[in-house]
Amino acid sequence: MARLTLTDIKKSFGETRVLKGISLEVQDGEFLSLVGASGCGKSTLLRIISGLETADSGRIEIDGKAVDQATPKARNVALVFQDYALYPHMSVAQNMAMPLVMGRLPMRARLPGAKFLTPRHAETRREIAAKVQQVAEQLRIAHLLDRRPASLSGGQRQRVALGRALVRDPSLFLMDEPLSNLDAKLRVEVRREIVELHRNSGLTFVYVTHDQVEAMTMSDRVALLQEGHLLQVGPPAALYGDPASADVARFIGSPEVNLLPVRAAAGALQLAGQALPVASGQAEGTDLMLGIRPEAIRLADAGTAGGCFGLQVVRRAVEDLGGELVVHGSLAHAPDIPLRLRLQKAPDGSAPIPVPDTFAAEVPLGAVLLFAADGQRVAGPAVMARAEIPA
Amino acid sequence: MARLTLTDIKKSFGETRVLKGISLEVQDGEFLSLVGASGCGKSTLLRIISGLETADSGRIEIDGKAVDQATPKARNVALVFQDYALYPHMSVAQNMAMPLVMGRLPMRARLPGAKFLTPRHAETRREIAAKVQQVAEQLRIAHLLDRRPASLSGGQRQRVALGRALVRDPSLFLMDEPLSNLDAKLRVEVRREIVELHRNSGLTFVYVTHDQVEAMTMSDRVALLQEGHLLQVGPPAALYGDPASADVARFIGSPEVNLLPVRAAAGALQLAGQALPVASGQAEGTDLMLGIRPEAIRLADAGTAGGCFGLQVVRRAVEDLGGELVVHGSLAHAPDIPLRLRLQKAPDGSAPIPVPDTFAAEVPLGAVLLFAADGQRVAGPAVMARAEIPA
Amino acid sequence: MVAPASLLIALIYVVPMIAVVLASLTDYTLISDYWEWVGLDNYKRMFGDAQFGNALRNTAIYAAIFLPCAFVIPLLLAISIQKRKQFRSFFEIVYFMPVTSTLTAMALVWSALMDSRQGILNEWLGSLGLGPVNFLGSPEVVLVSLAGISLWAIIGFNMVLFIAGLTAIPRSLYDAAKIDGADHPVDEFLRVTWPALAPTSVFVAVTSSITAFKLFDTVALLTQGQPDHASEVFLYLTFLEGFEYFNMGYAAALSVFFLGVIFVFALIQTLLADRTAR
Amino acid sequence: MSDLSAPRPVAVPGRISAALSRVTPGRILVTLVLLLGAWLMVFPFLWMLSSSLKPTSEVFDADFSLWPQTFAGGQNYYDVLVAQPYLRYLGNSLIVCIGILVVQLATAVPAAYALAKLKFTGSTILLGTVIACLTVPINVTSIPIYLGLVKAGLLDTYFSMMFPFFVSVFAIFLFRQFFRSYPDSIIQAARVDGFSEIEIVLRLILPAAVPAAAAFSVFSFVAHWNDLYWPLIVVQSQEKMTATLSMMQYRSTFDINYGRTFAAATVVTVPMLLVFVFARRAFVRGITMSGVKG
Amino acid sequence: QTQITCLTNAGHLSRQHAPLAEMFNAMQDEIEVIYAAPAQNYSDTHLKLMRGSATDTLPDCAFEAYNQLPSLARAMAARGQIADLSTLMAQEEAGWKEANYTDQMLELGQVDGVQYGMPFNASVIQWYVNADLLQQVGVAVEDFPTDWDGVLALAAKIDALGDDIDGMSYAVDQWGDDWPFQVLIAQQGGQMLNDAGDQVTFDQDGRSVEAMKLARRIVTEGGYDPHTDIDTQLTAFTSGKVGFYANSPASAKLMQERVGEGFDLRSIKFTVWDDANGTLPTGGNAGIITTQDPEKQAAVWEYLKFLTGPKGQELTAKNTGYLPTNVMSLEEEYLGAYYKAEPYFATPSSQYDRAGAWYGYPGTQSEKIWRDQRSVIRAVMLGETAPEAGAAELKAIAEKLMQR
Ligand SMILES: Nc1ncnc2c1ncn2[C@@H]1O[C@H](COP(=O)(O)OP(=O)(O)OP(=O)(O)O)[C@@H](O)[C@H]1O
Ligand SMILES: Nc1ncnc2c1ncn2[C@@H]1O[C@H](COP(=O)(O)OP(=O)(O)OP(=O)(O)O)[C@@H](O)[C@H]1O
Ligand SMILES: [Mg+2]
Ligand SMILES: [Mg+2]
Repeated sequence: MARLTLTDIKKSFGETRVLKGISLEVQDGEFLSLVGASGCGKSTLLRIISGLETADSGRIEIDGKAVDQATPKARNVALVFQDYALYPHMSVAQNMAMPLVMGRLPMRARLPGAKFLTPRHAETRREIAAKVQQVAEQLRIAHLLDRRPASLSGGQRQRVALGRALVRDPSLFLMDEPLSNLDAKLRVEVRREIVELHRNSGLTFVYVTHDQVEAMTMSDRVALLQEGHLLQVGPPAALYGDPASADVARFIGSPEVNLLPVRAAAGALQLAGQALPVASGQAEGTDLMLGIRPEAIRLADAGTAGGCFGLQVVRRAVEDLGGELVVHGSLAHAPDIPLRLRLQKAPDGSAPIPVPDTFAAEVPLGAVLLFAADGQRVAGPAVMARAEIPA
Repeated sequence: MARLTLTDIKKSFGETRVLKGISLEVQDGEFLSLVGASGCGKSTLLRIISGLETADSGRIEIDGKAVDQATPKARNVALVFQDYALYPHMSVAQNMAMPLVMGRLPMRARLPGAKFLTPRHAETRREIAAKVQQVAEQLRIAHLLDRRPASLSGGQRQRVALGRALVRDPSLFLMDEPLSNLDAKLRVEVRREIVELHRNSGLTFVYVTHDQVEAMTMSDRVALLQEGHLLQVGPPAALYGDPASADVARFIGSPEVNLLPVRAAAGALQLAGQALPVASGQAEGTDLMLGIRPEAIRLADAGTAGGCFGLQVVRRAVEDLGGELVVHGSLAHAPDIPLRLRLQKAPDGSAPIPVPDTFAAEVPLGAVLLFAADGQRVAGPAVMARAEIPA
Repeated sequence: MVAPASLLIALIYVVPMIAVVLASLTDYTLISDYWEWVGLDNYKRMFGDAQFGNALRNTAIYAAIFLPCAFVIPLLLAISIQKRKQFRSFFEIVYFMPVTSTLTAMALVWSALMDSRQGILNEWLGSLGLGPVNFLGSPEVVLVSLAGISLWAIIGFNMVLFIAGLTAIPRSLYDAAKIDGADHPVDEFLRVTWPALAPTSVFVAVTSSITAFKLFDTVALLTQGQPDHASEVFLYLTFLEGFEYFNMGYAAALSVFFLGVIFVFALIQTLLADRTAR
Repeated sequence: MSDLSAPRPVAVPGRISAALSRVTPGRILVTLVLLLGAWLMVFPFLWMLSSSLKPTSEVFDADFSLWPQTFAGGQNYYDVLVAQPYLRYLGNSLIVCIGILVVQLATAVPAAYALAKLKFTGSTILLGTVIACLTVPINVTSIPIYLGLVKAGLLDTYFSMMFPFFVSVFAIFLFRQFFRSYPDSIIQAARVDGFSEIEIVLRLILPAAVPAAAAFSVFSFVAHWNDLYWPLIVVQSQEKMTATLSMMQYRSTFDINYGRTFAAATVVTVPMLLVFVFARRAFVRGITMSGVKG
Repeated sequence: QTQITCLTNAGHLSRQHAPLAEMFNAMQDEIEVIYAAPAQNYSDTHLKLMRGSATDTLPDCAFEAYNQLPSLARAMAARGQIADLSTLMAQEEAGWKEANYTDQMLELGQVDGVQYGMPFNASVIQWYVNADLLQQVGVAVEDFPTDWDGVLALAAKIDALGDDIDGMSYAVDQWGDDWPFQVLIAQQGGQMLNDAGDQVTFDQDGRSVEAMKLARRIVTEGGYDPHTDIDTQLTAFTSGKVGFYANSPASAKLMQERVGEGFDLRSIKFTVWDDANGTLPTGGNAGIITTQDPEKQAAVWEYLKFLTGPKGQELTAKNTGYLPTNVMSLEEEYLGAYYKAEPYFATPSSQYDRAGAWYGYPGTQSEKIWRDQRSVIRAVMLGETAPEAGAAELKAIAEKLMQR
C-alpha cells in the first residue's frame, strides 16, 4: 500500500542531463506504465525510486514520507532489473528465495549452515520454498529451479528476474521491461499474471515497457517520458486518442500516426494544394500538422462518404500482419508526404488491398488531430467529436 | 552469399534434449525468421550455426560445404547476441569496429600502438571509422560512440550489439532478438534498416524474434520451433492463414486464436449443443477443434449474414489498444468456453463495443480452421475457401 | 597455447624434480663423486629422525598461525579499503609497501625491532603495560614472531589480490542484493561478495598455505632454527641436511616426501573449491 | 562572486550533513585500526631509512629517534652510490627482472587462459602439474638446474640468472583464477568477430585482469629484484652482480657496516616502491562487467 | 698480466679484503686480483666451493674456515683441484718460512699433514669488558679475575646492579658453530680428538663434565640468560647493559663503533682454567689455491704471500682486530708500536701462544653434530639436564655421527 510522489527529480551523468525535473504522483494501488524512447531515462528513474541511485535534486515520498535518504531495503520496493541481475552462483530457486530469506529470517538463521542449527525456522523455510514453487509455476519455470542462470535461455532468465520480485510482498513494484524477451504467447500469459497480482494485491506498480499493447492494456495511467521531461500522464486511451502534443501522438500507436503538414485557410486546411474541409479555428496562414491514425483512413470504394474528406494515395509497400495489413503509401499529388494505412482483412482472411497503385481513401473529419507547428495540440473540431470509450 | 543447410541437428545439455533433429534449408539471400516459445532452443540453434556450440549430431553446410569443424571465424557469420555480449572495456566505437579491425587489418597492424607504426593502414582505419560512424547513425547511437557499455541504457546496448553485426560483410547474418529492448517507434525504424540491409546486400539472414509483427513483416519464411522440432516452415501468411497444426495456429497471431471444442455431426459441427453449418468431412462423432481468429469474429448487428454462422457471446473484459479493442468473453450457452474478439474501432475513434453484456456475433464460414483432436490440421471447407493474399 | 609454458614447466620443474626423486634413492653427497643406489633407505631413515618430526610439527604450527591471518586480515583490509573514497590510495600504498621490501635487509631491521630487551616493539608494549615478549628467544613465541614477519610481508599482496577480485564483481549484483534486502554488510558479504570472490579466495588460500609450508628465508636469516630447533621448519631442515651436512640423498627424500604432502593438500583444496565455486 | 556562490547554500548543508551522517562510531573505529596497521606496516621502513642516516654507534641505541644525532647519511649513501659501480648493479637487476617478467607473462597468460576457458585433452593434468609445481621451492630444484646450466656452459650469464623463473606457475594459477569469472558470452562474441584465441587473451581478458596482472608484475619484479638465493648460486663475477647481491659485499660474519647496509637496502628498495606507486593505478583500474545480461 | 679471481667468505668490500686487494693491485702490475661475487658467510662459501668442485667451476683462490677446511680439502684433493702449498713454499728462499710463520700457525692450514691453506685470518676468543660497570662494583679492568671462580663472582656482582643489567654473556648455547664449546674444553688443556683425529677425547679427565658444570654456573652464578637470543645479547652489551661479553677479536672494530661514546670499552685475555696447558681454538680462515694453471697458481701464491706477509697482516689486524698470522708483523715497525698505543686491539697478540687447533670431526657431519650438541648444552644451561648426563650425551652424539 503506497502512494508514490516524485517532486522535481533531476539527474545527470556527467554532462548528460538525463532527468530534467520529473514530478509525478502515483496513487495507492495504481498501475502506472512508464514509456519513452530508448535511453530516455526510464531505468534511471526506477533506480532513483528504488534508492539505488540518488537524484541530484528533488524529493521522493512514499506515503507522504520523504525517503530520499532511505536505503532500498527501508523503502521496501521490488525491482525487476532490465538486465536481470541474477546471482550467477545461486540456483534459480535460491535466486528467487533471496528477498524472502532476507525479509523473513533473522540474521542468525541466515548464516551459512544455520539451516541445521535453527530448527525453529524450518517452518519459515518451508513457507519460502512453497512460495517460490508457486511463483515458479505461474511463470512456467518450476522445472528449472535447480539450475544456475548461466544454463538458462534469455526468456527463462527474465522470468527468474521477474519471479524474484513476485515472491515478495513489497510496498511498491517496479518493473523494467520485464517481458521483453518472452514470446508473444507467454507474454500474454505472464501479463495476465501480473495484472492479476496487481488486482489481488492492490499494490502500486510502476511498469516500464516499450510494448504498446502492454502499456495500453495493463495500466491505469501511462506516463510518457521524453528528453528528460514527462510529456503526458494520463489514462491509456487519453494518450492515444487525446494526445497533448504531436510527440505523444507519434510515440503512442503503431504504426505511427500520420502527421501531414497543413496550413490554416478560411474554414479549411491547405494540404499540399488540396483544401480539406476542417475548421482549425487558427489564424489564416498558420502552419499546422494534421494527425491521422493509420487505422482512421479507410478505402473509399464509392466516393467519399459524408463527414469525411478524401485523399488520393499511391501505394508503395504492403506489410501483411496476418489479421491486418499495413499499407505504406504517399499522397498522390505530393509524393514526398508519406501516408500509412492500417487495413483490417476481411474475416475470411481475404485482403482488402486496392488493386490499382493509386487509390482513393477517406478520413472521417472526427478522426483528425490538429497540432501547432511546435507540436502542441490545437483544440479543434477533432477533439469536440471524440467520444469517451467505456472500458 | 550463402545457402545454409542444416541436416538433422541434435543437441542436448546433459539430460535436457533441446534440439531433436532439425533439418532446414535457408536459401541464398533469404530472410528466415525463427520463432518459438521461450527456452525452445532458438538461441542454441543460432549458436550451433555460428560454430560457438557443436551439435551432438547432424550436419551444417554453408554453400554446400560442410562447416561442422570450422571455427566461427572461418564460417564468417555475424551474430547479434541476445544478451549483447559487448566488450566491457571498449568504447562503443571500438566495440563496433572490432569485427572490421579483425577482418581487414593484418595481425601486425592490430597490435597495441600499431596505429602509429603502420601508416600504410591508415586508409583502412579511416574506412573502418567511417563505416562505424555510418552504422551508428543508422542506429541513432552516433552520439554514444565514445561511451563504455556500462553507461548505456538497455536499448542502447542492444543497438551497439546490433551495430557490431551490421558493420560487417559476412556470409550469413544471425540475429537473436535484436530489437527486444527497443521502444516501438525505434523498433520500426531499425526494422526498416535491417530489411533494407537485407534487400541491398542480398545476404542470408536468420532472425530470431518473438515479435509477431517482426516475423510477419520482415521474413521471406518463418520457421516455428517447438519442443526440439520444427513445426512448420513457410511464408508468414501461410503460417498465419494455413497453419499445419493447432500449435502453429496458437503460436502465431495475437491475441491467440480461439480453439473451440466441437464434434463432427452430419454435415455440421456440434459446438456445446449448438450446430454449426460447417461440413467437416470427418466421421460423425469425431472430436475436433474449431479455430477462429479473433479478428474473424464480427458483431452481428442485424441478424447473421449469409455464409456466416452466429454465436451468442457474453462479454467479460475489454482491452483498449488505442486503434482497436480486444474483447474477452465466453459462449453464452457454454460459459466455460472462452472467446476472444478483436474489434476495429471506428475511424473517428469511437468504440464499436456492444452495449449489452451479451451480444450476437458472426463468423464467416470461410474463416474457420479445423483441427483434429491431436492438433493436426483437418482439410475441410475452410481451406477450400481461402484466397491467396497478394503481397 | 599451452606449449611454451608446458615446455618450460617440464624443463624447470619436472626434469629437476625427477632428478631429485632419483637422488632420493641414492646416498649422493656432493662432496664425493662416489655414490650408490640405496633404495628406500633414505625414506626409512626419515621416520627414525627426531628432527624430522620436530620440523613437521613446527611447520604445522607455523602454518596454523600464519594461514588464517594471511587470509582473513587481507580480506578484511580489502573490503574496508575498497569502499573508501578518502585515503584509499594511501592505505593501498602503505599496506603494499612491505611487499617491495628486501628481506635480507629487513631481517636486520626485524631482529632489531624484535630485540627482546632494547627493541622498540617491547618498548611500545611496555608503554601499554604489556610484555615484554621474548620474540625470538622463546621456543613458544618464535614461530609466532616469524609468522608475524611473514604476514607483514604478504598481507599487502593478498590484499591487492582481493581488491582486484572485488573490483571484478559486477555492481548490478550489489544492486540486486540491496533491493532484495540484503543490505546488512554481513548479508552482502555472505550472499554476494564471498561467492563472487571464490576464485580469488581459492588462489589466496592455496598459495598462502603453500607459502606457509615453504617458509625458509626468514628462518635462515633470522633464527637459523633457534632457539633449540624451535624454529627449525621443514624446508630449513632440508636445507641443513642438503647444504650444511651434504646429505643430498636424504635431503632429496625429505623434499619428495614433503612436496608430496603439500601437493595433495593444495590439490584437494583447489578441486574442492573449484567444485563449490561452479 | 555572488553568482558563483548562488547554488551553494542549498548544496553545501546537504553535503555536509550527508558526510556527517556517514561518520559513525564503527567507521571511526575501522579507520583507527587501519591507521594503526598502516603504522606497523611502515615503521620498519622508517627504522631502516633512519638507520641509513646514522653512524653504527647510533643504530642500536635504545632510545630510538627518527632523525640521527650524528648525521652519517652522506657517507653511507656516498659509499653505496658513488664508491661502487652501483648503476651497473642496478642495470643488471633491471635486465634480469624485466627479462623474467616478460617471459613469465608471455608464457603464463596464454596457458592460464587455456586452463580457464578451453577444454583440451590434458587440461586436468596440466592444472595438477601447475599446482604441484607451485609447491616446489627453488631450494629443492636448485642443484639439478645448476648442474644443467653448468653443462650448458651458461653459468654467470643473464640467461642463467633468469632461466629458473621463466615460467611462473604462480602466475598461471593466479591468472587462471581471474580469467575464470570472465563471461563466456563475450569470449564467444569475440570468436564470431574473428578474434584469434591469442587476441582474445590480449585484447579482452587481460584488460579485465589488469589489477591482478599488475599485482603479479609488481610481485614478480620485487621478488626477483630482492632474490638473493639464486644469484648467490649462479653469479660468479662482479660484472653480473645484482643490486641486492651487491649488499653482501661489505658484510662479514663478525663485521657489518650497518649504516651502509641500510643505505644500500634503502637504495635497493626505492626503485621497487617507485615501480609499485606507478603500477598502483593499474591495481584499481577494474572494469565494470556490464557487457552481458543476466 | 695475470688475472686471478678470489672467492672470500666475507664481502670483498669489507675491511678484511678491500684495502689489501687495492694495495696489492697498486704495488705491482704483473698480477691483478679481482674478487668473485660474494658469498653470504662461511658456510655459504663452503657450499659454493663444494658445488664448484663437483662441477669444476672453481675460482682461482678462495678463503675457507679452518674447521671446514678438512672436508673441503679432502674432497678437492681427491679431484686434484687444490694445490699443495709446501712445494711453493719450498721454492721460497731459505728461512723465509721460519721468519714469517710459527709451526703452530701453519698447522691451522694443514689437513692430513698437507699444507693446503695459508692462514689469513686468525682469532682466539676474548672478553669485551664494560669498564664502567666494573667500576660500579669497584673493580678496575686491570684487576679482572684470571680464574673462572673470580670471573663468575664478578659477573654475579654486576648482575646485581639492576634488573636490566646482566653480569656476562657467553652464548655457547647459541653459537652457529662449536667454537665456544671447544673453548671450554681447550682452556682446560684438553683436545677434542686424538692426534689421529678419529676418536673423541673431549671427555678425557672429565673435561666435558667440567665444561658443562661451568656452562651451568655461567647461568646460575654469572647471570647469563639462555632465553635471550644472541642478537639481543650483543645489543645489550653494546648499549652498556652487560658486564663482559665473549667474542672474536674480529669484531673489535665493530664493537668499538657500536658502543661509540656509550661507555669505556676494553678487551681482555680470555679466562683459562689450565694456565699451563690450556689453549684456545683458533677461528678464522686460510687462503687456498684452487686453480691448476701453474701461471695462475704462481700469481695466487704471490697474493697469498702478500696477504699473510707482515704488511698484509698489519693491515688486517689494524682494520679488523684479527690476530696476525705472521710473526714478523708483531715487530715494532709493523704492529708493535700500534699495539702499545692501542691496548684495546692488542689483546689478540697477548694470546698468541694460546692459539690452538679448531677441530673438525672426521666425516661430513660436523655441523650436524654441533646442532645436536647445542641442544644438549642449552638443556644443561637451563638446568634441565644434569652436567654429567649432558656430557655423556655430547660424546654419544659425536661418536654416532662421526662414523658416517
Ligand atoms: N548450458 C546449458 N546447460 C543446460 N541447459 C541449457 C544450457 N543452455 C541452454 N539450456 C537450456 O536449453 C534450452 C534452450 O535454450 P535457448 O537459449 O536456446 O532457448 P531460446 O529458444 O533462445 O529461448 P529464449 O527465447 O528464452 O531466449 C532452455 O530450456 C535452456 O534452459
Ligand atoms: N552510468 C552512466 N553514465 C553515463 N550515462 C549514463 C549512465 N547510465 C545511463 N546513462 C545514460 O542515461 C540515459 C538514460 O539511461 P536509462 O538506462 O535510464 O535509459 P532507459 O530509458 O532505461 O532506456 P532503455 O529503454 O534503452 O532501457 C541514457 O542515454 C544512458 O546513455
Ligand atoms: Mg532501461
Ligand atoms: Mg534465446
